[in-house]
Amino acid sequence: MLTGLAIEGLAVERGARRLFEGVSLTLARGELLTLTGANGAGKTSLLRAVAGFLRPQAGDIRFEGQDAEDARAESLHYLGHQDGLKPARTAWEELCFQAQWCGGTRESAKAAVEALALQPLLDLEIRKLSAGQRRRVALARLIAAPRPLWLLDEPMAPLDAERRSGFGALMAQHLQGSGLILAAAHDPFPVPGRTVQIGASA
Amino acid sequence: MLTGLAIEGLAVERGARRLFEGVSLTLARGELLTLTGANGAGKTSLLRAVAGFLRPQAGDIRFEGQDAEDARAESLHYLGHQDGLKPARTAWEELCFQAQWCGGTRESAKAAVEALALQPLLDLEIRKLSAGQRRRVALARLIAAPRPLWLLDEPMAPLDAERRSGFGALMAQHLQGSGLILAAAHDPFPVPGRTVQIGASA
Amino acid sequence: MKTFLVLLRRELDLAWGGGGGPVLGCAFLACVTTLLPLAAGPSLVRLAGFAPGAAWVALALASLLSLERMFERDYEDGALDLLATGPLPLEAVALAKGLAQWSANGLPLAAAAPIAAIALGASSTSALLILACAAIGGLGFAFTGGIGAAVALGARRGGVLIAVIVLPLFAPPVIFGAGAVGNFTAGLPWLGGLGFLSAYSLATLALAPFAMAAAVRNALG
Amino acid sequence: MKTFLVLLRRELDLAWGGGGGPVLGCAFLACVTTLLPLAAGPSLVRLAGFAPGAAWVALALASLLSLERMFERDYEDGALDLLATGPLPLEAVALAKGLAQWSANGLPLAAAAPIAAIALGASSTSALLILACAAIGGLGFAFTGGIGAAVALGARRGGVLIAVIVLPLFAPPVIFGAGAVGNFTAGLPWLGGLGFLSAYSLATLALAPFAMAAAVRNALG
Amino acid sequence: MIFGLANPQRFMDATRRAGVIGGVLSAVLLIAGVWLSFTAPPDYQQGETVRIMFVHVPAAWMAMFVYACLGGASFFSLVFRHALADAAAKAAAPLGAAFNALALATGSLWGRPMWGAWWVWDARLTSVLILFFFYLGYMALRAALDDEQKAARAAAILALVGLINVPIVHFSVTWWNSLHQAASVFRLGGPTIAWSLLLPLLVMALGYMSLFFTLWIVRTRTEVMRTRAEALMLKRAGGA
Ligand code: HEM
Ligand SMILES: Nc1ncnc2c1ncn2[C@@H]1O[C@H](COP(=O)(O)OP(=O)(O)OP(=O)(O)O)[C@@H](O)[C@H]1O
Ligand SMILES: Nc1ncnc2c1ncn2[C@@H]1O[C@H](COP(=O)(O)OP(=O)(O)OP(=O)(O)O)[C@@H](O)[C@H]1O
Ligand SMILES: [Mg+2]
Ligand SMILES: [Mg+2]
Repeated sequence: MLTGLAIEGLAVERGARRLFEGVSLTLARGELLTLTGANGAGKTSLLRAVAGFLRPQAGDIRFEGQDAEDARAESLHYLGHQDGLKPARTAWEELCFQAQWCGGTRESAKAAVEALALQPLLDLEIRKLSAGQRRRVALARLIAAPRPLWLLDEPMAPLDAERRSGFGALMAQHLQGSGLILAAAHDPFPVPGRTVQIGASA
Repeated sequence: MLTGLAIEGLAVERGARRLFEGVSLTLARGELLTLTGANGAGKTSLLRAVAGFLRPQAGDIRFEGQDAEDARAESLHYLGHQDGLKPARTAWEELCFQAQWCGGTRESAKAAVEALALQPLLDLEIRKLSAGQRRRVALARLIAAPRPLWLLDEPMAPLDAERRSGFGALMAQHLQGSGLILAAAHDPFPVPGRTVQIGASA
Repeated sequence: MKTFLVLLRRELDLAWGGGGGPVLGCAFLACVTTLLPLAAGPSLVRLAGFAPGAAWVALALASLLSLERMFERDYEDGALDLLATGPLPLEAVALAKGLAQWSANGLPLAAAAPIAAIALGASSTSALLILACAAIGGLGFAFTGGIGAAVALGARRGGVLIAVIVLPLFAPPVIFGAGAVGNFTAGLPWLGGLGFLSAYSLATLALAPFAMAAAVRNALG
Repeated sequence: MKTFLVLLRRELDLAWGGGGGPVLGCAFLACVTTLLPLAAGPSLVRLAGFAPGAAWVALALASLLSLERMFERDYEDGALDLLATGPLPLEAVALAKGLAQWSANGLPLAAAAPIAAIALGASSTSALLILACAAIGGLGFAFTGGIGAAVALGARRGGVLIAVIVLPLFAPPVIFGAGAVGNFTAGLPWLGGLGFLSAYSLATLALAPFAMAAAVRNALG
Repeated sequence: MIFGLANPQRFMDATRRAGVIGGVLSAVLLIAGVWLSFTAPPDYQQGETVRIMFVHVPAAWMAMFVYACLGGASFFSLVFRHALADAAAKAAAPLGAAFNALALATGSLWGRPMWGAWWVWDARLTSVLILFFFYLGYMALRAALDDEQKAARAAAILALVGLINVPIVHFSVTWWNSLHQAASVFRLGGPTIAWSLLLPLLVMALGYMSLFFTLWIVRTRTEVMRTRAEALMLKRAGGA
């Protein structure tokens, strides 16, 4: 069981350019940490390093309570700028696959449909959804397959005001169930949490 | 020369569902009109109807000073949720093509590079850009090929605070040059303008 | 015109970047020349007769497989929106895409086919005819295929649909072209087949852009 | 295991959705059986020997052309991120993708090839061997090709590069398989070739997923 | 010893003189080899053309040997993420491609009088051509990926995969009854070739080998220095 995340002295390079260095932060159960910073500062890169896609140039990423490999295979959700939904498949097919792939079941997928009010969208192909609807389908896997650590990259950008507070409520609920959230965003979340600035103070 | 846009009693259907009806609005030179509304309300659909991609079920879209076909071929920029940039081509190749395709030149593309501070990104392939950088490359064609009417669909979502105000300034400048902007957004723009709510008051 | 060239350059870049181009021709050449002797026995006389046929099969299949790329990506990533608001009508866009498709798939295969045929012992006069047939036929494949690709846009089972629509359209050039080459090797009159093939390809070149543009407009809605 | 099946179903759905699948086989069948008699003259004996060669050419080209789809899309639309954070290692993902690719490209052609051969007058025993060779060889093509597709992820001229990388990898199955069929038709011992072909395909099936997974991990960074 | 040299600095120190010493050694061996080749008696079957063998056969051996070296270096670079191994792999590829091209060219020159054709699609010849394509693919891949580290790893994977072709090249003659000569030197039960031909062949082979190692070390050194210089430049650019 994953109980915490500790990053120490992290440095990441992309294309021979050092994006940031000496980034240290900790995240405990029930905590939300928001990453802010200018475009290109390296928020996405940091999230990808935590998810294990990117090998940092220096520093340490420690998962507490579980070794890194298991944590990455079982205990975290990474939801990036791009959602990986396939335009030609229906929302339900995609949600169902994502849920089952991440360790959920068709039932938990249905629960997620309830939680995000996706009922009317299920039979539509992804390419027919509006931007906000599509994002909601992508977010549904966070609920459909419960995993403690959420790595979210600007999850709320295409959502309308009502859905933002709705997803805020889901985030709060996840935190209460002692989940952990590390999220990049340009606008603050409707949930209390700490903020870390990445890159030169912009 | 396009001098205005008038929409009357517009109704749009998608997949046998009527999204909205009786939408009327006018847009004159130097005006910004922001479309707001819930996810799935039909903001994108309205913009696409104006751009001529979608045939409305009822109502009228009139361009003033130019007939509709010419206006759509020469006088408007449509920038949707998806930017149409090709991941494997470099930012400069794409910008250059878009500029020339929309009636600009390599020189005007260079001017756009200046205006949006794209210099350091030009040689990078699109797939290597951060979300905000990529959006800036997409926005550059508005500057690179001057056209009076901008149809923008949430143009600022992935931009950081500084770039938002930067692009706000470009919008203001376009309006001063008697341009017209019709834009969908969930957050208000840093530029004065009217707002129209699409769909049931949410 | 300048705008059309700009567009054409982009389309060529994209089409050649994605799996087409000279390498396809070389691959084809390598496959045919290594495979056929191994499969059909090394007797050069027999091989010479087969090479053109194999070239046709490969050309048709290669055209079929790369069709999906023609509009699908631009449709899904929003690039078609941009192309639809340009100064040139969608018909011109369709024309550019068809030409790019041809140059990335048809031409390399057409260039490779006679070389393969000669390497397998065909006479160099028949090689010229093969080149002509493959180049002209490839044009027909690209444009008829484009219709299928455009019509299938946004359909749930795009690939299958493409094939159902496209296969019958592929039949005439296949038959005309193969007939011409076959007659030539058999010493029969072959100009008629080549003439029909050219007529077919030119007709599709002239008409297909309109069909494609209509289908794309429909899909954009 | 259940998770693997879920994944496999998705991959099959995606692979069959886009241009592959039964249509490829039908197209091939139609082309070969209508074309060859026209191109090579009506002597059935000669034609029979030719079908397997044509099937190999078509199989190799079809495999080559559809490779780009294997990882590229998932890489560009972020789906690989999801696949990389699942309970199964990327090796299993690569395996599923390879199998899906095989079923959408290799199998239909393998099924069509012997039918075409019989239609052209081959004996039904040789048709069986052709089926076996094409099916097994297709597996080798899918997995060796997958390595090329994975290694070239994120490269500037992806498609062309894939072809350059993959061609040499395709050569052994081509040589083994065509040799087996050729020897069979010539009345020579052919089991050896089939054995090598099977060994090669099984070896790639066992090893290629590791290479693909390593390459994908490298590209995700 | 190899592991001792794995440290780039130690490698650079140890190989400072390698270029000169290796160059002299290779020159001596190659000159001796060429002299022996031309004084060897002509073959009773092949006549004077047999002399092509002294260029062709060692080149063909080297084409395979260098690929094995490339595979080995790639393995170390992939598993231990070792920068020096990667530099070595990068340096080896063009050398192997050159030997391979030489083997193809001389074989083809030899084929004309012996078989009456420049080229036949037989298993040995085809598999050597394929090996050549592997070298080309390897270099193309390195050139196409602009992120050095990613390029290194991707290319290393490819090189390891390509290793499978080396045994195929060597055994192709026995597996398919090929036009080409069967192994007569490296075979179980000892060589079956006359001493008067074997001696020049072996001297030439040693010369090729020494030439390869010399060039390999020199190229690896250059590669290490290039990465150092680039790192320095990046540092300067970052500081400015
Ligand atoms: C382009 C054409 C040719 C290619 C690519 C080629 C390739 C090779 C290769 C790869 C080897 C090394 C085999 C091993 O040690 O495993 C070799 C060895 C040899 N080749 Fe060729 N060869 C070609 C043409 C010829 C011709 C025309 C002859 C003369 C008839 C010839 C005679 C030999 C001999 C005598 C050996 C030494 C065999 C041994 O001792 O193992 N080759 N060749
Ligand atoms: N593969 C790559 N090669 C070279 N540079 C890259 C690559 N990927 C990302 N970069 C660069 O790394 C920098 C950081 O990108 P990243 O996506 O982490 O930024 P970000 O903070 O998420 O920005 P945004 O707010 O725009 O999403 C950018 O300047 C980008 O151009
Ligand atoms: N091709 C289609 N077929 C069926 N329904 C469609 C199609 N395209 C869009 N829709 C539906 O039309 C509705 C309006 O979509 P639109 O994209 O216009 O919304 P929007 O206001 O832009 O929302 P958002 O704020 O999420 O971007 C959505 O409910 C969507 O599901
Ligand atoms: Mg980002
Ligand atoms: Mg919208």
